[in-house]
Amino acid sequence: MSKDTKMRATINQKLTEMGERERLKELLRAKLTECGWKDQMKAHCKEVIKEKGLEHVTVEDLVVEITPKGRALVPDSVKKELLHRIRAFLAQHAS
Amino acid sequence: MSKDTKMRATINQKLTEMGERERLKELLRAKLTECGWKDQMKAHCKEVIKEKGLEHVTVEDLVVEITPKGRALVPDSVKKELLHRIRAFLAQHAS
Amino acid sequence: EEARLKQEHEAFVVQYSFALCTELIVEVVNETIKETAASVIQQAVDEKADRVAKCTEQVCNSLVEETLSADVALLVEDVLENELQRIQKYIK
Repeated sequence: MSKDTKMRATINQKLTEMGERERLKELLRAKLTECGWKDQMKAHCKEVIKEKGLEHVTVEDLVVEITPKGRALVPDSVKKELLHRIRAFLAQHAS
Repeated sequence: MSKDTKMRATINQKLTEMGERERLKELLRAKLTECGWKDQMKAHCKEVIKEKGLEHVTVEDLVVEITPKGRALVPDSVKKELLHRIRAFLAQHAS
Repeated sequence: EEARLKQEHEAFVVQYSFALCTELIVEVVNETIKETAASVIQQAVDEKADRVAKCTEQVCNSLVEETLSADVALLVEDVLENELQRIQKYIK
């Protein structure tokens, strides 16, 4: 196992064991709702359905279609805040 | 003060004043790098860190651990060259 | 007397040069080992800090990605169901 893989596994283990991983996901969800990401995604989804016709789209098609936009629309400030929280958590629980 | 002690003090003073002491040390440093001794020391330091873990090693620990090996690994050829340079200086200045 | 003095001087030179040689080697070896140990430790500390920073960022990205995949799927299912209900209502 490479040093990087080991390190990532250790970080993930710490986050998971102490429930921080779930808390971080919740924080991310809250931030995405707060910044309008969810509404934008819903609107985009409806556009695609309208464009292709409801009878021609599946859940999988839609997921593939809108995921890149979803990724791009996550504000940098949200990513930064998340990273900051992870760093603070690791610094607090450094062994 | 015995004759030898006096002479030693005089030569030591000359060595320092004429900058020969520093030059000899420089020569020795250069030779130790050139012959790979310094790289061996680096590698040995890394081994100790790997073995004990970075968080459990201080500079002092490493120094204590690798100094005996460091002294033993100075090549005879380097010692001989240094001795030769010292003798040449003495021949010129210790009459 | 001259020969004796010469012999004494030679003996002194031999002894002194050996002593100086040993002294210089001990000095340089000690200094170099201390410098090397400090620099190797510093390098290891820096490398570890870089690795922690890089891996933390990767973990953060994977966490975002994981949350997005789950949420996008839920969101799509939700929108599709709403659209279907809307059409069914319209047909009725």
